[in-house]
Amino acid sequence: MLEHMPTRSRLHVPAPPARPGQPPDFSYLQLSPPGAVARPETTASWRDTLPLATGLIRVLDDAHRAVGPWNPRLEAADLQVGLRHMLLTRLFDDRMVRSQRQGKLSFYMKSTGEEAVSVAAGMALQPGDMLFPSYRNQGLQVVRGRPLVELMCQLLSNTHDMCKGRQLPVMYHSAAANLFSISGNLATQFPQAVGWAMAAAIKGEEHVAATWTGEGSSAEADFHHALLFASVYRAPVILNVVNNQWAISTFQGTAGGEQNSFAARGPAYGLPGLRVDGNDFLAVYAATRWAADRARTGGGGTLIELVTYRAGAHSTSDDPSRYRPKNEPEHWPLGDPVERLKQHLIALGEWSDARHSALSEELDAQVVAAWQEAVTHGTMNEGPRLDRDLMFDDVFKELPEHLRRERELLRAELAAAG
Amino acid sequence: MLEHMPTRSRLHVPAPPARPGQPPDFSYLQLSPPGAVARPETTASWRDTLPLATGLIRVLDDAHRAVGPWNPRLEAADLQVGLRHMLLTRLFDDRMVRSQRQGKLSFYMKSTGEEAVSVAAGMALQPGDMLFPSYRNQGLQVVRGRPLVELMCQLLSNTHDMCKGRQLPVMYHSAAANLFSISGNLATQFPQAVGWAMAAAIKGEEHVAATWTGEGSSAEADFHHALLFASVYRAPVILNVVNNQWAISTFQGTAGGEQNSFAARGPAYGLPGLRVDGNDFLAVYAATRWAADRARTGGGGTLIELVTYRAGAHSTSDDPSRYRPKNEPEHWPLGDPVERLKQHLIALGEWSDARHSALSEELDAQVVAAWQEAVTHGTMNEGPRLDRDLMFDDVFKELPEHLRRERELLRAELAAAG
Amino acid sequence: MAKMNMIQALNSAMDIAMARDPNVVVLGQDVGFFGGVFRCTDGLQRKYGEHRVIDTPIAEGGIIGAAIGMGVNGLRPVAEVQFADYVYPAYDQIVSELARLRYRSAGDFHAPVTVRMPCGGGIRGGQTHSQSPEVLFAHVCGLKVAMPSNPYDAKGLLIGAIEDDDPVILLEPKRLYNGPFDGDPNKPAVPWSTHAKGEVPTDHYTVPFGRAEIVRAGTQVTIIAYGTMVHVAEAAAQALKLDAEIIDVRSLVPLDVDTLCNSVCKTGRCVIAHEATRFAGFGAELAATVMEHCFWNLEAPIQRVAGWNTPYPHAFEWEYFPGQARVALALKAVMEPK
Amino acid sequence: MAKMNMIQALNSAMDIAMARDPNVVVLGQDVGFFGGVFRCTDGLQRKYGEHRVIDTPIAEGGIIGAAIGMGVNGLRPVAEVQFADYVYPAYDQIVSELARLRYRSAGDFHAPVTVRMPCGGGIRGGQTHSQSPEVLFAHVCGLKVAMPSNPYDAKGLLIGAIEDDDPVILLEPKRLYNGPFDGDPNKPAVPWSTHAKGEVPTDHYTVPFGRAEIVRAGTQVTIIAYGTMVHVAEAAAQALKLDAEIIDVRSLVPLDVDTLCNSVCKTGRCVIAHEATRFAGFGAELAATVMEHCFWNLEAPIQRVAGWNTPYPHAFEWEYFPGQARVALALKAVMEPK
Ligand SMILES: Cc1ncc(C[n+]2csc(CCOP(=O)(O)OP(=O)(O)O)c2C)c(N)n1
Ligand SMILES: Cc1ncc(C[n+]2csc(CCOP(=O)(O)OP(=O)(O)O)c2C)c(N)n1
Ligand SMILES: [Mg+2]
Ligand SMILES: [Mg+2]
Repeated sequence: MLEHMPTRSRLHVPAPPARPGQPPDFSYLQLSPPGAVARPETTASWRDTLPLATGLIRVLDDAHRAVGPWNPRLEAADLQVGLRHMLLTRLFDDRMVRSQRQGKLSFYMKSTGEEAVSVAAGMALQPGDMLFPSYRNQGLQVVRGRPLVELMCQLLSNTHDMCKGRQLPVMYHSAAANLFSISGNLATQFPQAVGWAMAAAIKGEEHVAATWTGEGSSAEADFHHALLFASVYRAPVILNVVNNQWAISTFQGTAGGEQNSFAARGPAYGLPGLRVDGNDFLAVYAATRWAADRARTGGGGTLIELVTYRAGAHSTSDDPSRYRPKNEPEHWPLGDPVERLKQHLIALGEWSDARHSALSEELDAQVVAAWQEAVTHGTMNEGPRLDRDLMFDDVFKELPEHLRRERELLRAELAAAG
Repeated sequence: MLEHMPTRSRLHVPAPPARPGQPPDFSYLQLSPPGAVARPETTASWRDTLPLATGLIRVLDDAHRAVGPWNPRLEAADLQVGLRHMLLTRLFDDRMVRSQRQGKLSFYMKSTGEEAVSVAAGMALQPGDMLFPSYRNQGLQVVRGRPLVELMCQLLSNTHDMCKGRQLPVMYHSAAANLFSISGNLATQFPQAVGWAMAAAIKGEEHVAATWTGEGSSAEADFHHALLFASVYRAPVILNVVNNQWAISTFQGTAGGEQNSFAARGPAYGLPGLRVDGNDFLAVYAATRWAADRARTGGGGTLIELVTYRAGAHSTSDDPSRYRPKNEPEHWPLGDPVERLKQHLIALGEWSDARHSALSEELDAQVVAAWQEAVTHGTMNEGPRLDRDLMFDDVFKELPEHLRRERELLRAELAAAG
Repeated sequence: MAKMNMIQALNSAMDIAMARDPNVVVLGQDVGFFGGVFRCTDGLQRKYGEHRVIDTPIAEGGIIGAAIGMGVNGLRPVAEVQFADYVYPAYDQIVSELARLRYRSAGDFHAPVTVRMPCGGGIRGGQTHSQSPEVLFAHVCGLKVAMPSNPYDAKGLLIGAIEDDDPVILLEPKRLYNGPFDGDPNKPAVPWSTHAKGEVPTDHYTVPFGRAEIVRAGTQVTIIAYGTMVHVAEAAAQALKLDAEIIDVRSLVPLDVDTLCNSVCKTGRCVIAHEATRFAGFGAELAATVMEHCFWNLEAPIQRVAGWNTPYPHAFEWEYFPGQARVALALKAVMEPK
Repeated sequence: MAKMNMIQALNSAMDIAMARDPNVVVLGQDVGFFGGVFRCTDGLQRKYGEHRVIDTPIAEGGIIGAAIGMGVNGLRPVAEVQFADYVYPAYDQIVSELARLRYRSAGDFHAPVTVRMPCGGGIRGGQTHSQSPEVLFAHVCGLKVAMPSNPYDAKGLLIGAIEDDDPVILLEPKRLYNGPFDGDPNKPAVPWSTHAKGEVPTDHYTVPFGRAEIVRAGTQVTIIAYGTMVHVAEAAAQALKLDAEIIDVRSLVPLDVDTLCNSVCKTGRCVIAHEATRFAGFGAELAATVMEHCFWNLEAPIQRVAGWNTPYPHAFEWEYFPGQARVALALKAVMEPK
């Protein structure tokens, strides 16, 4: 494949099934038929959950019906809410990428194709549960009702930015909505979520913590620490690995997915590991709910692998056509989460193409309106700017003398520069 | 058990089965009958090794016979060599602890009760295989024929110390004998061993790397990194976790051993995980050999958990009677490795109590003689001392200007102090 | 008031903090049933339960990661790292997370975590039980960093740290755990009970961050030191019969620049002493700051006394340690420059 | 000779080292098929195979741990950390292992690992894509540390690093990858092809460690800088029409004390500039050293110019960055002290 030098090397180097110019190939993916995987009681021993770590929990079948023991039997109204959240997430993402292209944002990362991972999980949890997202969980922000304007102001680092201009775009947070601050450092939130859950247990509170990371990031030490501490202290935590097959240019095989599933790491530590169709809204909802119920009733943590696909670029700095076939997304065997939930609702007689178009238009208008409002609070290059003095706040709770002095120096410097 | 404040806490806190004053209890330990566990081919898929991760590979039965498929069928002469190495290790340890008590050494750590872990593994490997030991693998030094005097000079940080006085006692190394330098930082050698093995594979060499760490240390990030890299690149490496039930005062349950075996971490990454009776010389030998053969023939890495018991104190700074029943060692169900191999040889008609006593005396005399020689090269407080200038060497390959200057300053300082 | 060594003082600090606030929890390796390898947490688990004094796996990164999450959920975790030499596996969680959480979330989240760790040499610990990594924390904005030189300060700083809403790194010079140490390993050990700072209130009090202490007033030269080196400096100055002003920095971040610089501007001479490796050590910051503020008053170049730029070797502990002789040479150099 | 930007120069260095020595291997996240997120390893895997240019899991600690083992087994690994901000998970393996292996084994083992990492701000990377952690390595004995300011030095230092038997940390100011940058983000970008140091030999050469470069000779004041700040310093001095001597430190460890101090002793005035956070930054070591050696020649206190003691905020990148205005104020302060 590569025109490289002759080698005596016996090193095994995982390779993706297809590189640019080659036909996409997802035959490596182990799929279970919809409805085929058993659903143990939430009180079951982790030993009785072993098949779930390599099977694939699926609810929606090819005819768009909900089948099997994991069917969460949601009301149509709830499904419609889920669809709305996912669609809003997608439209928001699309608009923001366009804004970045137009030079209005320094950077953006979208979650296209992975909306169910966040939205279904978010809906399966309770408001008091604490979420520790990664940068690709905007659906959680949407589910928790964060106003789009607020999210956009963060993206713009403008005068209404919740981060006061300190973070890269997409690194949202909301203390009120129990959405933890997103870190640029991969996987660090994993043991933090476990610690939060340990504290909930220590205080005798019944909230659970949930956290998400990419399959690539699961290679970091923090992933191991989180599984270990969750197991040792039976912390009420849900540890989600979003296996979207890619980590920038690197295939999931390089992250350790070649030999076994990521979910299988759970049982190794005595935690249930659930491997879930991440593009199946109902499956994600059901699995999250199972893990949350288990945690809330003292059963401890669960590892969930969400099998999905990063349909877009890693970020606005990335061009995936350099490292994977251009048409790979079209061959992803588990479809599109929005489309699948839409078809399910149509099959239930609770939705239609017309309603979908109307909703789409409504939501897109909402996004556009929010953007128009957000930019009035400033953009990268225009309009009001955050007060520069803010730069020195929040390093410590109270401004120490040395930062007070630096604040003065900066004022002097700006004055001198004119 | 503890007279602590009332708590609403739901946190699960692992506790050892017995604390001082309570009756020892090893009922938590999952044991398989000797010979009961199947032995797959070394070319088997890791999937076909799953039962080995929770069963216990044992060869010696209660009647001291070697039974079952893991019997390595060693010659009596080899068994006698193994017995000699184990006995020498034990006598060496005992003498060194006494020397520490007499103030001749600053510190010591013995391996009593765990001699088979090192000696049998060391014998199952080839001289070209690179060993990355922990501080409790003195048996490896013995197997590889490191002269006792040399080891003692390290313990004494004297003029013949291979470490030139830089390391705490027991942190030996030998480039010639392929024994890697021992680190005071736990588990760091684990990914290093994998990297060494990757390099062997890259260069097309057939040597394997082997490394050891305690079950407590397996909590460190490096353990996870090692398993992951070993799996991804199918590195020819043997990763050993010595589960001696204790990490200083901390029980193996706190390290994650309560819910599942340590060996079970292997299959999670797609590596065979073998759980082995670490006090059964034959079982350790056979398991190591299996893993080495597998690695040498391109099968990649193996995780081996050696189930054993730390019969002594953690180190000369430790007093285990503060945290575990004084008589716990006597209740350890898997016996003593030296005694068991001795009885096996006697059962084979290849050994006797008399020969054992004679060997003991011979080896002890050897230790005493070595000590007498070692101290002539200096002790902590007496005799010749290493040249102080050595302190500045080997920070870099060549002495840089700033260290040359510091060497002068130290000379001046010592001169001034008289 | 009671006689306490530094271990007892630290223990008392945690005891008082735990009694006053049910959200204070202690976690670390061997801290629970056993009471810590240096016995700083002795008795706390028996008193407050195994849910508030938690034995952890040997994973410093996991300990700090979990402590951050606990802090976010309203607890005040006090994490022990068994030796400062073993803090590096937790360095990412400390630098990238603990130190930055408040800033990156614009004050909406914070984790009031205290990280305790024994540091420094002098107990024959060799290269991995003797390090003084304070500058590796001092450079990272968002952390408060302190190193006490005596039981009184140790207790007051630790209570203050636990009650502080900012993260604090507390480095405890283990050679001082049982008594003051003037750098001479051949003298018989002196217990804290013979020292004024071994007299410690049994109740609650705090030693404020950001305030250095003038341990001894003087006119001829200022010695700026912290941890073990405070005692070594005192002995060295005394041996030379110098009327030295000796300042114990105590709080490295925030730094009490005024106390330091007022003294040097007054004496015109300055020696800075720490046990850590010299190159790019905290002494460099002290020297640069003092030089900037006191330039016109300085009568000699500022001298730094420190560990050599090598690891701390087992066999050469006392050749590495910046003892009285090294301090004396520096004092002579500033008293009679060139 | 060829025109190269810094990316091409680094790429050429690795290409040459790999061609000359089959034991040189490159590893890191996205370095293989993709050629690195900054494209520094572009084409190397195609040329040398996936067994020598290795895509790794996202585990900086694992990467360096494995690289050490490879180094012990005779390879010369060049590890890329995708951003310097993400090196902390590997900090333990670097500090406790890579830096100390030769010392603790008395020279019997060593690992000739080179760790490359893009550092610094100026590309709108926010607080986790802009850090300059050089002092966190400079303080650790056993590591060589360098930061180039131009393509010529980048290539020469990297080849030297790979061939060096000591471990080397190479920090690459990413703002300089495509062109020199004088600190003014509003000016049109300038490519390296317009700069003398963008003229790079296509063949093998090395830039020695331990040697600073006098970028511009001058008499009135010495500016000591490295990385991006070399260019900012030049522009600031020029704007003020000062006859400044500008020194590019290049090699932080070992440090070329003589070149630095000879210059300051000559000019009597010194400004030190780096992008990293000021407190306990590498500038403190430079200031302390220069002060010690040049005390009697100094006509004004040494000024440090640096990033503020805050993280690097996304919205205030240019207020954080120590640009020409900040350098100018420092220059004025040393030229007209008090
Ligand atoms: C500690 C750390 N190392 C490297 C990076 C750079 N980086 C950012 S995203 C990314 C890929 C992550 O992939 P994955 O975890 O699979 O998440 P995905 O992007 O697919 O959602 C990398 C390497 C980082 N941010 N932090
Ligand atoms: C990174 C690190 N953390 C902590 C320590 C202190 N320490 C030394 S040995 C030890 C216990 C190790 O237990 P285990 O891994 O089970 O090995 P054993 O002593 O039982 O052989 C601890 C905590 C250390 N040396 N390194
Ligand atoms: Mg991914
Ligand atoms: Mg153990």
